[in-house]
Amino acid sequence: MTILTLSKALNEGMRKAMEADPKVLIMGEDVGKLGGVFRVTDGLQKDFGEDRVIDTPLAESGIVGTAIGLALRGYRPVCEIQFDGFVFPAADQIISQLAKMHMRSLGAIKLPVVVRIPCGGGIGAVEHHSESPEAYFTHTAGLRVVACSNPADAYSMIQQAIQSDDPVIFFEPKRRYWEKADVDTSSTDWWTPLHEARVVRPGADATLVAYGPMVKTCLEAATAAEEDGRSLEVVDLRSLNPLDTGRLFDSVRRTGRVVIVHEAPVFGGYGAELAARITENCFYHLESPVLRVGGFSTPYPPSKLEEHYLPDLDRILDAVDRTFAY
Amino acid sequence: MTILTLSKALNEGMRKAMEADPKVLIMGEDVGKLGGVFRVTDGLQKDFGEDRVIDTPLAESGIVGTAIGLALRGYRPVCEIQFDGFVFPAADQIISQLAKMHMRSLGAIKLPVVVRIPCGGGIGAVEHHSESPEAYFTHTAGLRVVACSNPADAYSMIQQAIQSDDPVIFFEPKRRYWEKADVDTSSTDWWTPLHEARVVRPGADATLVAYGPMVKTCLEAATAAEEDGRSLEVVDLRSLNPLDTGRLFDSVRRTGRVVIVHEAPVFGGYGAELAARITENCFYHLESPVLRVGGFSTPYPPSKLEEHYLPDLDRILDAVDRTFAY
Amino acid sequence: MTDASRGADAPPELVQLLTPEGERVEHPDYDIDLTPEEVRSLYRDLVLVRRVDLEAVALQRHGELGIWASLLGQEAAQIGSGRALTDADMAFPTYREHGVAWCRGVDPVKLLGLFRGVNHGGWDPAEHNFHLYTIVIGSQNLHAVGYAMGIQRDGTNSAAIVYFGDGASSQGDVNESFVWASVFNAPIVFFCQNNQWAISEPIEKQSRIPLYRRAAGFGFPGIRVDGNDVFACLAVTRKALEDARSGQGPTLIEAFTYRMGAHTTTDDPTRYRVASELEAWKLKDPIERVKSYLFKNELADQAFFDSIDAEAEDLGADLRKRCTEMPDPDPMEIFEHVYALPHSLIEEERKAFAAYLEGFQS
Amino acid sequence: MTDASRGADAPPELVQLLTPEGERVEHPDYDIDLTPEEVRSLYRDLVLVRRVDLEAVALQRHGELGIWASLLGQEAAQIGSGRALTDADMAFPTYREHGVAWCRGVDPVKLLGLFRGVNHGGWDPAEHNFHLYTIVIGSQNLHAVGYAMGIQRDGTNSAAIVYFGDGASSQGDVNESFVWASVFNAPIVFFCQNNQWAISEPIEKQSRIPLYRRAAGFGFPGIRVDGNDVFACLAVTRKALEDARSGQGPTLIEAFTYRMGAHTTTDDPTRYRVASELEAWKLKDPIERVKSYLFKNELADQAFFDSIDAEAEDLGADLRKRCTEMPDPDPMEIFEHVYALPHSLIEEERKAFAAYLEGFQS
Ligand SMILES: Cc1ncc(C[n+]2csc(CCOP(=O)(O)OP(=O)(O)O)c2C)c(N)n1
Ligand SMILES: Cc1ncc(C[n+]2csc(CCOP(=O)(O)OP(=O)(O)O)c2C)c(N)n1
Ligand SMILES: [Mg+2]
Ligand SMILES: [Mg+2]
Repeated sequence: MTILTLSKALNEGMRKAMEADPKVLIMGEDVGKLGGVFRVTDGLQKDFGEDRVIDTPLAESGIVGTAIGLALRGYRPVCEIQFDGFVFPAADQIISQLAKMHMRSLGAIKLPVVVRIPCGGGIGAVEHHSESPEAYFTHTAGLRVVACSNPADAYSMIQQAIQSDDPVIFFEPKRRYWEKADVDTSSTDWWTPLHEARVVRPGADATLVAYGPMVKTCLEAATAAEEDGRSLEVVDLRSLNPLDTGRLFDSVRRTGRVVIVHEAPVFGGYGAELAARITENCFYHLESPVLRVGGFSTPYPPSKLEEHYLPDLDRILDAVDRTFAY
Repeated sequence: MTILTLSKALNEGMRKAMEADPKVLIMGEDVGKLGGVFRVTDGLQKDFGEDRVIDTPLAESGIVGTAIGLALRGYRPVCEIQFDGFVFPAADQIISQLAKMHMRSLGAIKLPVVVRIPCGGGIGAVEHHSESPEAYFTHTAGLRVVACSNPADAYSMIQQAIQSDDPVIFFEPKRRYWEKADVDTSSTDWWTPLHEARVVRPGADATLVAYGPMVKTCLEAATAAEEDGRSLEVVDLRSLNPLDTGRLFDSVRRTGRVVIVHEAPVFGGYGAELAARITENCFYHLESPVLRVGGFSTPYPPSKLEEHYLPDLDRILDAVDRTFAY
Repeated sequence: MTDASRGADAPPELVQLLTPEGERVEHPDYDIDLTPEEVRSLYRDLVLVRRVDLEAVALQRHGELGIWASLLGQEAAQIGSGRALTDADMAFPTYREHGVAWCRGVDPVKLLGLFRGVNHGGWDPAEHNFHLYTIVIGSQNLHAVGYAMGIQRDGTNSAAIVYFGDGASSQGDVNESFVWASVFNAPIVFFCQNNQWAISEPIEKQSRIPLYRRAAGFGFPGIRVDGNDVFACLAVTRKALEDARSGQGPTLIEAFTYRMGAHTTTDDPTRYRVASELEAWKLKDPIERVKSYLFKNELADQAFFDSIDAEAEDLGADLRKRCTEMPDPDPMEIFEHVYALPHSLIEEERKAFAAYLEGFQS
Repeated sequence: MTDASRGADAPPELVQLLTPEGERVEHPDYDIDLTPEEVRSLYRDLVLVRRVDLEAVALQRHGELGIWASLLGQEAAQIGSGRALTDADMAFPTYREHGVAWCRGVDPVKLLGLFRGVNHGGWDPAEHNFHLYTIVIGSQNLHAVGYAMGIQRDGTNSAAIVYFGDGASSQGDVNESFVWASVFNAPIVFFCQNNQWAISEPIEKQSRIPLYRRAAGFGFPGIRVDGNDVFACLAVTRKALEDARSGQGPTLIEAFTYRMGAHTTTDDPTRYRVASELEAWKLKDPIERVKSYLFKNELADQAFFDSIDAEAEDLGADLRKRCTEMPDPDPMEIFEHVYALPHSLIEEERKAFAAYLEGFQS
């Protein structure tokens, strides 16, 4: 057991992947000498060289587009998008190429490309540095989309993502980069399959559904609710596409009440799919409509306002209260 | 009254807008001499000149980005994206610039830019020519998103979109371009406000919700259902963001059963937001969960398969049946 | 390793080795030594791919294809460059590179699948070192450069070539591909077929100077070649590929040619260009000049030309037959190859749709 | 109207009019005639913007700003180019153009709002003809070219200038902006501050040849100027703007300069660059050389320099005070200015949130 920050856990995970397979490459802006603006790739260029840890020119379409080319040649590139808000110049390469080439080739081409995206707010940053763009990718058939919420998952999930023969959009909760936890780097026995959800706190009265940065917030909300005598279950989805409906619906059927929490704007967000799918599949088990707590339908505000914009304990518990009012 | 195809109605609408306001410009690939690959801008360059109907270089980011600049200078550009699948190179300019500049400037900047996107399948085209990318934009705060379904709306809505001081993503159902209807071009009295939904067929037993190309399909389904003794109401949303929840919920509360229909993949599609929002607001009126009929969670298939991929009368009525089975 | 100054030379003239009249001309930097057999073989390729193309246009007219993008007029650019490739080189086409596909050994009937709508790409790129057709303009340029970076890492003696059009030169992706190729000195040849038109837009809407000069601005050489001269296209591409393979980095080749047909079968060029333009270019036909050359130099007789024509006839007939016999895909194929690994949502939808379809049978 | 050959000339040397030692030198194509008053005024601007910048860095250290992007070392590039603009010209900055903002009359405290997190941009671009700071690298280039096309349509005698970095030169948008500007012959000046670094990446990761040469590949002139020489930056930008206004089309100016500080206050350049590099550039300091020039030529005395320093001191103090006094925005401002016109969803969320907040008060 080693105590690792989430950021360091990712770093260790990538290191393991690079040691295991010489075809694994890291590429992106400032990932080399600097080790990335969040130091997630710290030290990797020193140890694996400039041919495997590539400081690229400043252009996201170029990063993903050339990663596709490298994958066509048998490599397994892991791209870093420096911040969530800078993924959009790469939208075409991700949506029209990365996601669709396997089908286009009737299965002949595999594209094991990972696109790492530090995501979400809460770090007091300027515009474009606090976005939660997951819904753009979960709606894109051909991509797998996952989000880690804690160091152990970060460590195991990044390795599984790199091993995946399908492209994976990998969301990292940037405001949790510095959270620490024990990670067992000596064995893989404890790894949860990449696309499984996990009940991170069992409860009986209602289910909180979250992923990435909001898992911790939900756990805090559940702790607070306990004091009020309410037992909340927290489900960490981990995988957004595919969605582990089995574990999710199981929780919902037990509690009958659901609050979905994410940072992205509620309108058209990933929570909409969750709410729609849960309702369709658990209709007779629901005591109240599935409620969603998320960002408002506005651009991400300046940082002095972000605490009001982001779902917090109070807004989550307010929604829980409302599910009991039905 | 004049009989116009949907394509010609758009053309007439743009012509009216250009006559009324010298600041209105048309720009895009092949919009000039050719009049666009669908002839929607046919004849406009001839009548308004190359300075107002601009054949641009072949780059969508450039089209939207320079349109923003022209809007900053006081112009009202109407951009054509040649096909739905080619909007992604412009994603960054649309999502990070067009949508957010008004807020960034604390309201000082207005960007009256219209981005026209011929959308959807059913015309036997090759890859990237049959996409339904609306969910990427409805989730983007700062944009208005509308979809026309018939010539009269096409004619009035394009003019209202051009008059809007906010950016508008304007979806045109390409397989309906050749549908004809009477359009009164002599008065504006009959115009429905841009962001209002419309009940296009009243019914009592269930509500079909659609927009753009699927409105006609839903109307056909409602006609077929009538023979089976089922009275289906059809709501044409017209505006996706903002959503006219008043008219939508009103219909749902009357019928108690809802089937949402769109061409885009169901997973994470715009229908998810509709289902979630309807359920939250009409919970006690729903006799069954809101069901969705749409594309599968796969890339749009080759054209020989599109009739199976696209929602049709049978799949819609199958879903209606299922809402009655609850 | 990087010789940045290579791109900065004064603009060379258009490279031509065979005039429209079929005269061999010399060029100080490029020459080519072809046996009569090789010239006949080039001629054969030119004729056969034109035939494939004509057949496809006809098939579209008869409703057998949804659409077709004709290469008419661009045969020399495609056969010349395609024949310059070794087996180990990798080619990245647009949607119009039927001639290159031919050189790579792709069965022409496979090209038809995409245009008929039975698939989005029917061949295995690795089998022929010929990537799938790419429709989103310019996006393949980045794939090609990435692939070339892979070649570099593998340390092998091969190169990548990427095809794109004059219109594509405006796309961000294409220019980013120039940046990457230059910075990493990637073993790649950028082969731009300037056919003067991007659908209805003339080249002036994309650039006010010759396109080959774009390369110098990124620090690598650009060269303009007579795209209707198969000898010159072969020679210039061969040289650029050798440079790439030997660590000299990228070259941009602008093949100056002409799209003699419509953009695709759904296009109507009479709306935007004058007939006289086509007439002028007909005099520069890429096939006629090789025929003249063979004739004049008595390298082929009428029997040879007749036999090629007969072969083309057979090829066309065979293609027609196999196209119309192409079976429609099964509806359940919608769910195939979305992912390489199992995916629960796809499985769920597959099952539901199968059950739904079965409902009709009962 | 379009003179495409303008860009093709042999590469000129770096334009310098004032050496690091403060000697005036001549340049065959560029010269400038400045009154002593003008030189003193340039000096004043250089000193004051450096002071604004230092103050902002200090404010960040004290937790008053979330982050700051320092212009240290780039004062001459920004003041020189900024002072070349007329009121009617329009400037499009990145996030580092505090010196240009100063020239445009934007109150420096307004720049701080964005970095403090009270807004995303606190001034009205039309009031100062100075657009908002743009963070997505390169995207402003297209806005600037579009704006310039608007100027063209209005038939007025003004131009647009757009600022971007060496790193930005790799972005698709920047290269598309070159295509557009060239094809439409737009009245625009591309002002690239090559400060040698894009965060941790040296210029070699973006280009293997000098950046100014990119322009020729697109058909318009590029020129490299000593970015630490305010005279040269002023002269070269003035000429380029005049060309633009008089229908000569775009120019790319590469201001060869150096980012003396960290990329932003959160960056640690010791991780990726050696100290000696900074030392070498300190000898080329943009302010020192003007000071030497004024001294040597007896155009200013110590009293003058003292008075400027005192003014800088006051400016700093005032800025510090007004920054810390900047009020936090009201939570309900989240819902302001999302749309220009009423929007039902925003209204709904606004009401719900207001009610929610009220719940806490009761
Ligand atoms: C990103 C994108 N935008 C638009 C289109 C539609 N389109 C298809 S071909 C074409 C013109 C391409 O011109 P060029 O690059 O010169 O190639 P050519 O067709 O002449 O071979 C356009 C605009 C597309 N396929 N992709
Ligand atoms: C599209 C995009 N990608 C990445 C970033 C993150 N980023 C901010 S500044 C910067 C480097 C910019 O370098 P350069 O263009 O040289 O400008 P400089 O900061 O040196 O002034 C990067 C990568 C961004 N802001 N936008
Ligand atoms: Mg072309
Ligand atoms: Mg820089």
